[in-house]
Amino acid sequence: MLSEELKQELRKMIADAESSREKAVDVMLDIQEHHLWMSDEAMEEAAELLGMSPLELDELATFYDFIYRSPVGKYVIHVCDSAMCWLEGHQRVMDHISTSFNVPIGGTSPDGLFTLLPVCCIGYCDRAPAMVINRRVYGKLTPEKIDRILGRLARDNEFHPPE
Amino acid sequence: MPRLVIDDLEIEVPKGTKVIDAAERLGIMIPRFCYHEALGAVGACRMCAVKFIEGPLKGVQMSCMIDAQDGMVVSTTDQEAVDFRKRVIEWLMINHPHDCPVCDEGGQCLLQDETVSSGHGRRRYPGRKRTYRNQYLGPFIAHEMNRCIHCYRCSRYYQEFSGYRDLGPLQIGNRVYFGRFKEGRLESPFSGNLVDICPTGVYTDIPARFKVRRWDLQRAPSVCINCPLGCNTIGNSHYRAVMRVEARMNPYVNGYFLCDEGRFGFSYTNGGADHAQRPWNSRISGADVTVEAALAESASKIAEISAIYGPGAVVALGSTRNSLETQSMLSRLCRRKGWQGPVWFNDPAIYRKVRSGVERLDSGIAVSMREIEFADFVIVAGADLLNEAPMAAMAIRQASRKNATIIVVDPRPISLPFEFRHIPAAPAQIERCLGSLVKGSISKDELKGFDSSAKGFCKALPAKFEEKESGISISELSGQLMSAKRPVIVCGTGIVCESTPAFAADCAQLLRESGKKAGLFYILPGASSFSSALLSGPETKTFSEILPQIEEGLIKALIATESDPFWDFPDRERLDRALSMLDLLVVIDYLPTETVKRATVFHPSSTVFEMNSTFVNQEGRVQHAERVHVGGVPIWGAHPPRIIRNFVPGGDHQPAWELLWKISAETSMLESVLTLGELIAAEIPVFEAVGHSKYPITEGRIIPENSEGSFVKPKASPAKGQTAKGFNLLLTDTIFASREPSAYADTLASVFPEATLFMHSGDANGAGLSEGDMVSVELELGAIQLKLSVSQRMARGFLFLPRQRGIHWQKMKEFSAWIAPERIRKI
Amino acid sequence: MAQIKSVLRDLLDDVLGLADSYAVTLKHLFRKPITEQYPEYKRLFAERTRGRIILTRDPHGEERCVACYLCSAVCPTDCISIEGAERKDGRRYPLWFRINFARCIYCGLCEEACPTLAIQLTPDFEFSKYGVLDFIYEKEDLLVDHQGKNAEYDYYRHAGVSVEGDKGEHINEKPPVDVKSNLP
Amino acid sequence: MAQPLVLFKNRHPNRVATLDEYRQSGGYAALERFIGGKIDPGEVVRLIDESGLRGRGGAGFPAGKKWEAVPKNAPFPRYLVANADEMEPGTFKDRILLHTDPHCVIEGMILAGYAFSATKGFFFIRPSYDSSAAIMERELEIARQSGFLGKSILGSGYSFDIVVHRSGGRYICGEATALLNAIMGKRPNPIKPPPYPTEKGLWDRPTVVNNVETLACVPHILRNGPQWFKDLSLTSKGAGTKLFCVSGKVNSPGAEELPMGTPLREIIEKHFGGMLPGSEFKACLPGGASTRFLTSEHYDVPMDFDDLKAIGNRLGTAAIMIFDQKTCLVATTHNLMKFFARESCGWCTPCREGLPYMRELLWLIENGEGKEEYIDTLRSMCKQVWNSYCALAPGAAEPVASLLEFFEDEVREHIRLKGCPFNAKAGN
Repeated sequence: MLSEELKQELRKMIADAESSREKAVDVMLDIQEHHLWMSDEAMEEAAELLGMSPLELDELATFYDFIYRSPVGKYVIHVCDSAMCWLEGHQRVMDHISTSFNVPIGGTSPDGLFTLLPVCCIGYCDRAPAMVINRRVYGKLTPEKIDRILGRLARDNEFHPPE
Repeated sequence: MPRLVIDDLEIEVPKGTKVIDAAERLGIMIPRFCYHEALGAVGACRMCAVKFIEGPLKGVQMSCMIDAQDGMVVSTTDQEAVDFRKRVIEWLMINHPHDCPVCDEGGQCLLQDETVSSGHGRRRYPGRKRTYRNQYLGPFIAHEMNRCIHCYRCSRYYQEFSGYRDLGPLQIGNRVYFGRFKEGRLESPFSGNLVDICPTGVYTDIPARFKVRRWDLQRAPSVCINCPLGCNTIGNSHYRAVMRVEARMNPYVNGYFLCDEGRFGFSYTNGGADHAQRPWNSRISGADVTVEAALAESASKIAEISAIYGPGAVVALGSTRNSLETQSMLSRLCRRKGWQGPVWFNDPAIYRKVRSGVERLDSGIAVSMREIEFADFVIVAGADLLNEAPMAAMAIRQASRKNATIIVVDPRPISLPFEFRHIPAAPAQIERCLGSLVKGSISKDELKGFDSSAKGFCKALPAKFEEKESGISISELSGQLMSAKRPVIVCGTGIVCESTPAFAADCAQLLRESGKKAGLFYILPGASSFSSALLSGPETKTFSEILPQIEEGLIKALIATESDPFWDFPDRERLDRALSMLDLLVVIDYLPTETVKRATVFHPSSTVFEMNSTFVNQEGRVQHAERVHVGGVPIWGAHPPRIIRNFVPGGDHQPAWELLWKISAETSMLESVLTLGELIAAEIPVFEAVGHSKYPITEGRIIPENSEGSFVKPKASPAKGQTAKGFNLLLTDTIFASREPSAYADTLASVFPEATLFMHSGDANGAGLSEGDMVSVELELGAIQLKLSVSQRMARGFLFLPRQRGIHWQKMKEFSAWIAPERIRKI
Repeated sequence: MAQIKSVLRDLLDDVLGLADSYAVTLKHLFRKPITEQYPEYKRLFAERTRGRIILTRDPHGEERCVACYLCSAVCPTDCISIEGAERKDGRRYPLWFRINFARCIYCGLCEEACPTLAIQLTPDFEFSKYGVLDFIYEKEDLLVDHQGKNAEYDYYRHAGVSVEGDKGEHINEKPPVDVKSNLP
Repeated sequence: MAQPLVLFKNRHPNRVATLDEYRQSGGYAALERFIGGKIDPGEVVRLIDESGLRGRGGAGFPAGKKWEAVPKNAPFPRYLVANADEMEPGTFKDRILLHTDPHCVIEGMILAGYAFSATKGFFFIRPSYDSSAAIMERELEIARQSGFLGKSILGSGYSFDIVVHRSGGRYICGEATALLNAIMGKRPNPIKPPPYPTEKGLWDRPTVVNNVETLACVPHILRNGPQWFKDLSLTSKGAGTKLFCVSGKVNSPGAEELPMGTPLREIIEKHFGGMLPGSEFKACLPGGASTRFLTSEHYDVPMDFDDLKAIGNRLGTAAIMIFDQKTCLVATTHNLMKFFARESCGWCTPCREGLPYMRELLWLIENGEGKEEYIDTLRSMCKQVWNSYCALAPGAAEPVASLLEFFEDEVREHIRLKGCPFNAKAGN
């Protein structure tokens, strides 16, 4: 399922490393850029590239937060639920996204655009509540701001500039 | 040597001993889950907490993580430590299901024991229990993840110890899941050890599933007789059936573990699931008779034939699955009665290889599997370990984990669960390769110190061996061998040339002369090849050499004792014709073999689980298997009948040696020989020499101190390159399916490897064949169809055919065949 | 004199002793008798009486016995033999279950040991047979169609092993861990 | 006294300092002097040791001592790892630092590598700092172009290169040994020393793991001398400045560079705008989620390693999370425990099973199902989880232990009222 182009690119990346396993996370993050999540087939092909068994790669994939072993939407929204964000209303953010954009918590919106997941502290405690969308961070969330950011993504497929 | 005090008892232990082990030496069993002697300490379960009162450390610490040091005062009963251990049990139990009654581990569960002993009886945790879905892991191992206590023993055993990569921990936190990437059979042929190693019931033994509890089992120490290694087992029986086999710890042989063939290949003794596959009753011409009638018939017929045609018209066949008692009895009877034999082997070449190997072993050079684990350089010559002697592969893996260099010189596409350098040399080239490797490791100074015979041998060794295809530099490896201190040569006796076993011994000898602690380890065919070699002499014949006499009518009676020529004699039609010419075919066996079907008189013999017996493994270690149960038709599987009987159905079997003695009518024998021990010692003088005339012999090796190892001048190996176009077809063993008696175990039938013919990919390309093709191979007596597997990592010009039950390879005329290219076709 | 006195006292004691026992007899003549006319009249026994053994069923009508072998292990006379088996759905059951009542001493230890409350002793104590084999009770003879003394208990609801349905559906369980879950 | 700016010297709103700006402020001078001038690596270690620089990642281990622990005859290659896996709740100083002056970190890494002759540096960064990772990659390339990085730095013959290694995101990856496993592509479970990473780290080679902020201090110390660095601190035992990140109920949360030992009161009131209107200081966690609650009793404590240790607390990462009188600390602790239970790697029993147990009890207390006996259970578990494999569980127990020590009344109030007096909502 991985394109030959992508495989070539990954092979090059692996060749540069001290040991091929070192690049396991990078390979998976890269594959996710193209295929959004790590399906079983993707895992098998990635494992082959890395010289690991699919299980060995899965040991890592299921360990990490930002590797998705289940299907996700085009934009994965991680809302921080650790101390500061929780104090500043992470639940309101979750609820707002969930109701306004029809995304079940922990699931994906029917249009396949958004996936909503909680995440532990993302280091934006000074701008709580915060969220990460495809590894871009947004802080000091308000319902209006969320609407702007997600609206823009849904409408124009463009990331809102950080404020 | 640190001295420490544990629970007011003082002990001195070697440096590096963990406190948990030091306590064990004092008889104090500190609770543990993750710690296992074979796997080492990782400190995951935190169960082995003890309090350090004095010394370099203070407070509650994990006894598995701490080396014993001078001045330590340790208390295992300190309240703080006891409370902590109790808490650990509480933590482990918050998610453990309430399923002991339906769990097969119940009654032999470490978690159960520790929970009871810690006093934890009531669940206080107010939350709900975590659950997991299970995976299908194949026909041997059942998976129940809800019971997991996350000690990581399974993944550590499976990945680190045994070297397979398809079972491990997934997820994080309290959701960690031990399983496979996808459901399916575990790849490891050592998967059964998960059952033993798991401290609770996550992995349970499927063949024994729901059949019996540990407390109802009759247990006895036994020995595995499937391959020559003689791994130690525990036989477990109930209701007249062997229910399961477990590994028995023997530090010199198998350690804590066992391969799946040895563990699950026992059901032949029960006659399979329906109990009908084993011949339970004595028979004359196919009809069931009493034991006495059959014995009388055999005795009178043998006497009659001896009287008419002379005793030389009677031949006794033995085999390499006979016990030492049976072999000694056979040997004695043949001599006293004047019968021909005993015959141990079918293939004369194999016989000579086994004999030359056994002759060359001496106690200085023979190594046990344990010693292989500490080798720093291992050369495997002409042996496919995973298929021929699986646990030896596990021993080499341990050496590999300690950074030993492993070289395999074998023409087959070998796969092993560790990194190794494979030189796919043709059988005729193995000596050349081995010789040049050894020669390169001998420095000039060392050469000077050698005596003349060693010097002569060394000089005659080939200097160069080119191995283009594998791209391996022999000289580089020689350099590594030069710096090795404990090299071991593992030599097979299957596909190698006849001179190779002795040559390997010479090489090991030479390495020893050069100051290394070199070892030699043979892989022999069958459980008791070693003793059969000891019992034979230069004039001992093989079955192939006896067969013409049968065909000529010189031999009228054959006594086959646990011996089935149909198992490994190639030309089945010829064999069938020859056996039909006999006046008498007496068969003593416990397996439903082809020979049993043709028997004139059949006597059921006891399996290893049903008698006390002795076996000598390939390094000369004498091991005793105790009787596990009396045997008979098992009761399980169907409702037991509502009748009262005074006999055991299927209980007619007797040890083969006893049957032999009875049919020989040799009543006077017990006058000269009083006990079995004396019988054995009388037949095999080395027993007398090492003081093994007492019976039973439970431990010890019977190889002489130092046999005169004389170097044989290596013969010039044939020039490389094929003359005629075609392939050399060789028979090879495969795990589960190639060995009596395990191949008769229906528990293994579902895992028999697919019948596959191996061919070099270059050869296959030339013949227009590719991986996975179904091919027809025309042998001399007919064609066989099977799947083709191609590999680059094997010798060119060879075909390897598994000698596996279910493949009708006995269409060959000889033990190997020459196949012209046109005789192998894709279908 | 003293001699006569003592003889008289002895005499008086004897008479009084006789009168005492007559009085008791007399009293009992008018009491309700304790003995019962067995077998014409059969008395009701307490539920906990330790008599003939039965195998009960769970509230769904399934066999309660899971063939855990605890009863046979605890039995002091070794009168219970079992072989366990597994149903297609994974439920354990005894393939056969045999009690030799000729050996049973009705001690009730099997009932105490039973983790699924399957094996129970009943008040039925009348047990005499002509043949020894008639004392060998098979599962068909032991299994009853009711729950015995514990109407509600259903072991498999607590066990934590799935029989039908998915994992995590038993009492006090979380849904099964999804190894591939994206949730942290 | 004016706020001394060292690490944040080149701080610009919404902009990263360029190489030129960094050089103008004295950047790469230390590199030129020490590596270009081929001053013995031992001198670097000596100066750092003398400066009293202690690890900024939380444990406070002296940086020089760590480098010295690499045996002189240790095999090559040797590795340096910069730990930017800042996942302690409340902490974000490294992100601000990387967005302010990445070259400061790069130079620090090169000099640290030089100190024990490392040949390769790994910059291990968490995935939610993707923008910082991108900045780092860009600036590393610039440094490479300028000859500060790569083969034979400044022609000295010393070669050192840095690669950015992105994590998959887990708190445990910040633990030094787990981090090494993560880099090697193994499951990031911690490994208990010995052997220490400085002897057998990445691929069994000597490896030093330092926090990003620690490394950023290195060039400044080498340029200005150890005494200068020591003098930056307000306390006698402390050294240098510290990046304090303050979040919670203050007017202007964020990160500021302040001298080591600045009193808590001054930090809150002077540098972060004071408490929010209507809020009163109730407690704070002075060094991230795995430190103990610090009550108003210690409002004036100087924020330094030793001073906090003296009152039984830890400076940790100096991430101060401030709670006001309206905050329910039971719910807060539950949230922290939820974080730790979720981020446990699952290796040892106390952490894997004990933390969810504690979380469950806190949740029940918070939601009105608490029982008095839970307090004792929690208290004993707080002690018992100290016997876990790594420091995660002991850290996790700190907020709970201090909650039970300083706010037991609040906990009991929850149990008595069968609910939360603050009406806080704890998500389970």
